[in-house]
Amino acid sequence: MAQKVSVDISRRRGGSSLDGAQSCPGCKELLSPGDLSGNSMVCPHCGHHFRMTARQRIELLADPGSWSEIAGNLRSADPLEFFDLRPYPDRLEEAEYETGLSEAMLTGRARMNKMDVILAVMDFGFMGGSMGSVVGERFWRAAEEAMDTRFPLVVVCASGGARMQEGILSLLQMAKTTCAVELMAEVPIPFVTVLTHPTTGGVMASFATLADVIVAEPGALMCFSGPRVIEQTIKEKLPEDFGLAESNMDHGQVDLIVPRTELKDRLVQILGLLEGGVACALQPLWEEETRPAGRGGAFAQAFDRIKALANAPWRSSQR
Amino acid sequence: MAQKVSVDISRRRGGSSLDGAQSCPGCKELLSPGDLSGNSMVCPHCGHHFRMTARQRIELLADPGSWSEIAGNLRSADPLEFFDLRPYPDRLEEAEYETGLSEAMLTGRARMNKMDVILAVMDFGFMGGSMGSVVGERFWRAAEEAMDTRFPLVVVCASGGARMQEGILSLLQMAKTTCAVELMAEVPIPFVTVLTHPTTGGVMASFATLADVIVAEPGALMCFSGPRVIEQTIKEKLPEDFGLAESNMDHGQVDLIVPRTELKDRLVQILGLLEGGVACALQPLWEEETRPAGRGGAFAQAFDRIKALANAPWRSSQR
Amino acid sequence: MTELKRLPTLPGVHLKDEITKISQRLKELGRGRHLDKAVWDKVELARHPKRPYTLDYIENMFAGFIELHGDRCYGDDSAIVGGLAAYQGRTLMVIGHQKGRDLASRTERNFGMPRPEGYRKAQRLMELADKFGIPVLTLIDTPGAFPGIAAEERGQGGAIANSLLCMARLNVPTVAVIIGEGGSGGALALALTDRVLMLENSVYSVITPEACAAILWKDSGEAHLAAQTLGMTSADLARLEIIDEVLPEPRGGAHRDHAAAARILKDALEEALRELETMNPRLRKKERFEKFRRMGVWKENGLTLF
Amino acid sequence: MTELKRLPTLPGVHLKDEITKISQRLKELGRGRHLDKAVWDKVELARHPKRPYTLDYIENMFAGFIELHGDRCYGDDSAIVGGLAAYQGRTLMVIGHQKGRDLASRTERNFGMPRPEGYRKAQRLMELADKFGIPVLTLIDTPGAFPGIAAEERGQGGAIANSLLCMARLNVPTVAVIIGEGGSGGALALALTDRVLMLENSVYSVITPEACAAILWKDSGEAHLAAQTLGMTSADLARLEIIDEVLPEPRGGAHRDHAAAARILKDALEEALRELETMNPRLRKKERFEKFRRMGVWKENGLTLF
Ligand SMILES: [Zn+2]
Ligand SMILES: [Zn+2]
Repeated sequence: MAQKVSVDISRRRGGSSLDGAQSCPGCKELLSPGDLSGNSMVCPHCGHHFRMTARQRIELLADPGSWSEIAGNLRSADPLEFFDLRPYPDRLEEAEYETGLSEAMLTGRARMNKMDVILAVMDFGFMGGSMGSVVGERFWRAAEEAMDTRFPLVVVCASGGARMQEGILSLLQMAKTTCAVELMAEVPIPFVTVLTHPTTGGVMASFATLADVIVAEPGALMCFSGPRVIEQTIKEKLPEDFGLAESNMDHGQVDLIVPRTELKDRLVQILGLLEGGVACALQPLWEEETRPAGRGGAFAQAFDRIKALANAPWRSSQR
Repeated sequence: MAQKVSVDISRRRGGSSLDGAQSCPGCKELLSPGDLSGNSMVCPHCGHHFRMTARQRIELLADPGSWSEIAGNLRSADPLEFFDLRPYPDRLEEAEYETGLSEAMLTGRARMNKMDVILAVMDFGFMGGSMGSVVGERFWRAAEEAMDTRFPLVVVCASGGARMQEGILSLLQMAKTTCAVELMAEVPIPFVTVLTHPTTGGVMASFATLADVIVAEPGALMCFSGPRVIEQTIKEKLPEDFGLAESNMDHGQVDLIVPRTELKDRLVQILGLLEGGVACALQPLWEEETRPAGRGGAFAQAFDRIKALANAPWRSSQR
Repeated sequence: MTELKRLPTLPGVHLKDEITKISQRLKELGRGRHLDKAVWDKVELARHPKRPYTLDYIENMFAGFIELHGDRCYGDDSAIVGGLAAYQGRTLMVIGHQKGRDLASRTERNFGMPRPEGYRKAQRLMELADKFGIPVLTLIDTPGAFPGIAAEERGQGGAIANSLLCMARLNVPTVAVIIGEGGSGGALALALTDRVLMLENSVYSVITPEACAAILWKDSGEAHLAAQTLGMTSADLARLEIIDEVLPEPRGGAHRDHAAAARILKDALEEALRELETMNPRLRKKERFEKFRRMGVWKENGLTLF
Repeated sequence: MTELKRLPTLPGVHLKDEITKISQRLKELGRGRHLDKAVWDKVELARHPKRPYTLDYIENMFAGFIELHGDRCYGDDSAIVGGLAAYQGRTLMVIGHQKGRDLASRTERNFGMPRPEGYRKAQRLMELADKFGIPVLTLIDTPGAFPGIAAEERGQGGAIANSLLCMARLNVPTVAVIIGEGGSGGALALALTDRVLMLENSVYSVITPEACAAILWKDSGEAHLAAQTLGMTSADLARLEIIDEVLPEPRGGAHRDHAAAARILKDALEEALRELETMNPRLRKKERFEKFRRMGVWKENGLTLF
């Protein structure tokens, strides 16, 4: 599905000219790469949000020098020995070359305004941000790291859908990442997602929409089925605002829309507020019999981890 | 609100002539009282469901001789010393005289096809089935009896809304009955409601819609705000099928519509199926640490009761 | 006569005959009854267009607030607002009805009358609070849930009921404050809490006085009489133990000084939370159930019980 | 060549060069590749209009069934059916996609493509089952979740995600059977279970072969090739350990003998439940998490992991 949306995107998002300058799809002004990169890839004239790479996103959100990667040594395999017009390994190699990334999601520890977090960022440039086995496993490792450290998890989403070249294994990453979310919920670990342009397909139908707080970037497209699939099915032209962040807000699907320039501060505030509750809850509520088991049930490992960590020494230094 | 809906109802439901015969609002046939009472108050020609009194309802649902009333000695007080055109106690007296009932809801133990149940039935004839303190307290006692005996609870609803003559106390019965439902959920006690014509107002916004399974009678009106209030607010005529059982079914608000002639058997099946799960769950799942706490949290009393009753001798004879 | 009617109700056997006699006389007096002007004044104060609304209190009470939107199902109802508030170095989940002040914002807020989406958003936020051990504060100010076709189709009754059920189930401390109009089920849906406080000039009732008058006296002009008869002022409700505490308002009413009103509310909240948070959570929840279980007055074996 | 491609994948280091070489040759072969007709036969069998659907299995497997409707929020989606079934003297919650057979019922069932209401109904019923300790059986048969504007507006993605989350959370034993088309997220939404069984001639894939072909080969006529490449047959999925067991069908396919197909499914269900119910519930849930955690194949420090 990745490519499908990708086509749509380029159509919707305005084109780029040879010297790297591009016309802004919001206000038609011609922007040089410098105009954008100096302003978090936001159009200085109209506020249109351009796509960011994973590296740019980390630079935007993580305090300088605080990023340290987790599970960076994972690489996609080719279990189906998949080929279409080209073999999957070739496509991977090309994506690595073009983006300088090892996969469509990077995961790591970081600090945001001095707050420790686990941070995962997706990159649409890496095979359309499609979710294959590595994205799923990195998400799991990030969740695990969050549970081990009791740091909150922030995931910046961007995805065109499934990694078709991994077939059914790609689909099952939805189930896998959902299991990780459920484990975090039982601790509980604050979990916030940022839906950026575009977030679609399996990512949208798994962890992206399962966060405690769902933040969206202005103008970003977010939907399960891609616009073209829908147009083909219903044989109608989609409305201009179909699936955009603002439309999703009206329909109750996201918690808030935050302009990129405010994103970091706002995320830190949200996490701080969610953690404030956890911190207070730890004292009176966390005896076994009275825990606020809002979600019911208990997964043994998550439980034991809580008990072990409730009075861990790092906690006091943290708050 | 009781009277308001009542007016609507009579308008919608066809009139009665002097000798007790009435024309069926479904097919316009003239029906004698005998035609109806011999057929569970269902028109033999078109299947239109006429309103039933609480007594008729008990006769319909309880095995002969199995009904024994609970909390029958409760009577409405007049805490606000309320009067409008007439004092509240006069209205109560009149309602008692006209219906032969002590209040708008009767509660008791009964057997349905030999299955022990706690049964509550409302009567629209008693001040429009309005929910005052006695209805609330009787509901609570019925729920308590269900928890003590571990019999399921069946409530047949019919209500025009709040008992205005009890002012705010009437409103608070919504909160009170909801607390009772939550306690039952933590046991858990199977809880099924039957929404009959009409179920509106506070009853609709509390226990009626909180059941594990919601059964509706064909053609019954069910809504929170009464049709007249809505018409006055939106200044439009309501569609013919507004708030009817069938419309609520289409909108996902009820589980199933059951014709009155099948009601008893169907209720017993539903309860049996819900209990089947409970019975099986008792063995492997009910150790403290592994209980299926789908709803989370635990109310001490409900809990202790469970533990005491899990192996009570009557259980084996029951199944 | 009115005096007699407004006496606090005492426990014990009512002498039915006597009441009937009195009521009879009152009936004869008909429209000539003495109206206590103070009651209707309170109704008007409760609805005063300059009275502080939920967002006014939030702005004045908290160092920070992040509003969260949507029921994640159908829509975002702006007649109910909710979000995370920074409160004394910790977190509160604040949820309240929101009215608008000018014509545009009144329409946008649907005059503070929520649709099912509003109650579902409230429930979602309360469950989020419960998950993270965050206490819940609700601010009540609505003429009632919106009576509309689409609202009914999307399950207005069930949405209110499930909001109530959620509040019964919460493990965190919960406080409700009736800050303006507490109108019927649409208000109660957010008020099943450990503590229910009420600003002095607020009202809380099972039905609006206008609607009540239209039904009982077939004349909505009798709203003043209905208000008095329903007993919807903070004093009435304190007497019936429906609310736990009446909060005095700044001189002349909360609309005269939003900041002062917010301070009063904040102090009361602090006291309530201090008490609730030191309680054993299980006991706290148990007491919540017992409190609402006691609501109601009835006669049992000839005795009137409260 | 195809033989080589369809060899079971073995753990260990892949020799990248070799694969590239092979792939290169395959690419050169282009449209001349040998198609395994058996694969497309299975796709057609999985979609056979006379193949038994969820309600056919329910009718043949259980002594009684009470269908429960509605998401209690917006609507009742007839592309997903669910309810309580009487099973060996006890209760099961059965939930499945439902297609229609003639034109009218196909339209009514929306060709088995659920909208968010369907997944919310499924979630509601699973939570009901969990409350009463009733095991859950899901039957999977859909081309996929419905791609429509309104379905998106009501949160198709979130509805699927929350159905998955609910299935992860359930404390009761859960079994899924892929009985026909297991199409993408719309199918997976009901298949996060302790045991995933699959009828021999069913398919399960991340995308329909037609859509896959349209994207990868820019030609939906290449669906046969896509089906083969995606590896969507029961044998493929068993090899990848995505499913736990392949259930053989009656000779010629399940559509030839609905009753026999139901018997096969019932026997398999009984065996699965016998095993699951004797497990410690906590361990059972833990194993569910561990199973889905293992899904995926990747290289770590040069080793390919399964
Ligand atoms: Zn611009
Ligand atoms: Zn008739």
